[in-house]
Amino acid sequence: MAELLLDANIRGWVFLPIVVITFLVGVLRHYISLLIGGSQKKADIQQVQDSQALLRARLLRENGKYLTRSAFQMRRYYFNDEEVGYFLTQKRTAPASNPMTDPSMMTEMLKGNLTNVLPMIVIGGWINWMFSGFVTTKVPFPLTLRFKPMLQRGIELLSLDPAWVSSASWYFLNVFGLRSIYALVLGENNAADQSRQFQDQMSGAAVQMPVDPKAAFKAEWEALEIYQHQSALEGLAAEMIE
Amino acid sequence: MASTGYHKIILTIGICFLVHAAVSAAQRKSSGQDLHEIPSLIFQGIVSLIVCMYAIIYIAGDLKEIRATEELENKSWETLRNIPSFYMFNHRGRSLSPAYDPTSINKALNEE
Amino acid sequence: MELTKQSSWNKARDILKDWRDNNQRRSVEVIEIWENSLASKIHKLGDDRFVVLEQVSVAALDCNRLDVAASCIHSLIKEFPNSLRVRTLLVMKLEAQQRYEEALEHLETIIKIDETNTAARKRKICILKAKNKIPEAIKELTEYLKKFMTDQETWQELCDLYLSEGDYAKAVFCMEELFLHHPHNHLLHQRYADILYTQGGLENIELAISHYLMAINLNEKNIRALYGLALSCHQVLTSAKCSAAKKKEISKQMMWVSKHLARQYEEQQGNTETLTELMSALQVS
Amino acid sequence: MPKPKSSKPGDHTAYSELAVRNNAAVVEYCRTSMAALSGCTAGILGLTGFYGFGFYVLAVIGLWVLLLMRAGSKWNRYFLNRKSLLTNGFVGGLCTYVLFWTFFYTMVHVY
Repeated sequence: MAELLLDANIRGWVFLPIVVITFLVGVLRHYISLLIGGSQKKADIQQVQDSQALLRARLLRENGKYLTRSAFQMRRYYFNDEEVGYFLTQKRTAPASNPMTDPSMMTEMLKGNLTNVLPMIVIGGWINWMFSGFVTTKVPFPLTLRFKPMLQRGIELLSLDPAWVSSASWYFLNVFGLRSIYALVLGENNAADQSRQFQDQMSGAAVQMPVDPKAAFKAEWEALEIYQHQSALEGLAAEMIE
Repeated sequence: MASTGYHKIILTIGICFLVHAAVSAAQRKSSGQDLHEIPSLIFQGIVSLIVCMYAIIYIAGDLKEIRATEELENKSWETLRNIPSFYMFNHRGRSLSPAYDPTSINKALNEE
Repeated sequence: MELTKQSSWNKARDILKDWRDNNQRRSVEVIEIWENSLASKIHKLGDDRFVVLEQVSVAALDCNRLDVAASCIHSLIKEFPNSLRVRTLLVMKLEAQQRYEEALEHLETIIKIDETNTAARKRKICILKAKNKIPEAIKELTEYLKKFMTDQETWQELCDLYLSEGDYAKAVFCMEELFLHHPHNHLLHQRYADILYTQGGLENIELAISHYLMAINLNEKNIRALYGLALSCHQVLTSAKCSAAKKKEISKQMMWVSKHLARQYEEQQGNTETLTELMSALQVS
Repeated sequence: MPKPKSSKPGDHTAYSELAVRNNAAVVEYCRTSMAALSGCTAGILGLTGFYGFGFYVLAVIGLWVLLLMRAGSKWNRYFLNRKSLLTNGFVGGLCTYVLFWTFFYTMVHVY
């Protein structure tokens, strides 16, 4: 294998700048997404109520074994009774899930694109244009020929060992490898969270909304119907005293 | 656990060691030596890695007890029943405050 | 000198954080710490400072130190002029000044802006409570719980209010709701059993026994649960309606719990004299 | 589907979700740092090919040992599972490792 000798200027003007640019863009993107992602969607009170009802029914199934039989039946009656049960009397329509008709959803999507996909394409394109055609580095392990198009984007040299990396591919390596480093440097964005909480208070009630309450109600109703209540406290005395 | 300041110093030392190893490796490389025959460099690299990892493990933060009952063992009902969202401020402890004005309560009563 | 100063505000911050996380009231101490070490260093706290300011203002209102509260709330308003959370703090100040009508007006506007704002709804209930309109407060609470039925704080509050009204059966329901959420909290089981025991009746006391056992199972240092178990066993044994087989079983439990109590006392104090006194008092009652 | 409640009444171990998440975050922090630092070291030492990957495996095991040492004999008070502590995030860390390895290898040995 012929050893390639790279000019030290490539290191100073291509190799290092790509690393620095990728890193700084990542940090910048983080702060921009904090800035424009500020306004959270206000939850509808009906949605909150539904999600809390579903949660309560789930807890009833999980921890109902600590209740007495009558207490359990009382709660199941509240949810599942044919005449007054919550899951049967509350009629919900499936929400319009078409994002095009819901303007708030559109802006959400736009914001997501703006902060995630767009910078990657723009910076990637810019780097490709700015630093095109350089062989920047060599990965320290041998690779098969199949990796050639992946690692040598922008260089069409058939005889070059696939371990050599072009500038564009070095950028993509950086994008993927630095991802976990951001979490380390930016501290899992908990520092900036607190001031945002003050800015517009989330009620804490708006957990994830069920997409379709009707279907979720049906599923929960079924699960509660077939649940067999069995007290967890019955054998306890005997077991503890033994 | 031990103070993090102490471990931060250790981490700094470890990273300095690592950087020193990098610089000296680059120098020797440019002067044409074969790196694989310098045990002191390999030794320095590995030792500084171990030192850094030791420090990082302490800097990362304390591990918390994951068993829920353990955490509750030292709690009393007094702290559990205390609910900040439902604080009431017209309790009798108010009269102990230096700023307490006993006439205010009469005013409030008269208004009703 | 500089170093000790620094460590003192560090320590103050940690103490306040601990109290915040563990839900301790300690309002007087919070104000003391604030005035002695933190008030002048608030800018050093970084993003923590907003939470600390909120904590201090609530504590100040609790101690009727309106001057401290006003300054804290003022600096929060400067940071977040539109925040509903800060507005809720303002409402709390009005409450502390007993200007309930104004407070209610503010709360109505907050709820109009954000329908799901639970804090404002809770403050409304608090105003009813402060005016000593407990039945109305209970009604409001039940309305609230129809909407936010997994809000544990509120279930707990409702339970307390029912207890203050002497409505034990409904308080029991609230407690059940609480330990559906945290079935592994020994305090909740113990409390539940306490209420059942207070309610009386053989069936309730038997249920209380099983929940006391659960509480002890979760934390064997819960002396209150141990005593509760002893008391309930005693009740069942003296009851006329109980069958002989049941009595035998219960007396076994009685033996077991006295042994456990004795061991706990020995571990804590090294002697069991006080315990024997207490137990004999229990037998007499 | 409600699962059959097979747990016996005396078995009431619950885990505090908050603490579990906190510990996972701590371990994740260590793992990322370890991947980056060991990548640096491998690059400086000029490891190539299988030696480099072997070094990564060694570093992962070393981190595991260090974590267990810090947790002490009561490791099950902090971690649910010892094995998953070793294997979780292996591939994600490898990505960071390869980047740092390549970076330092290039800086020291290629140019």
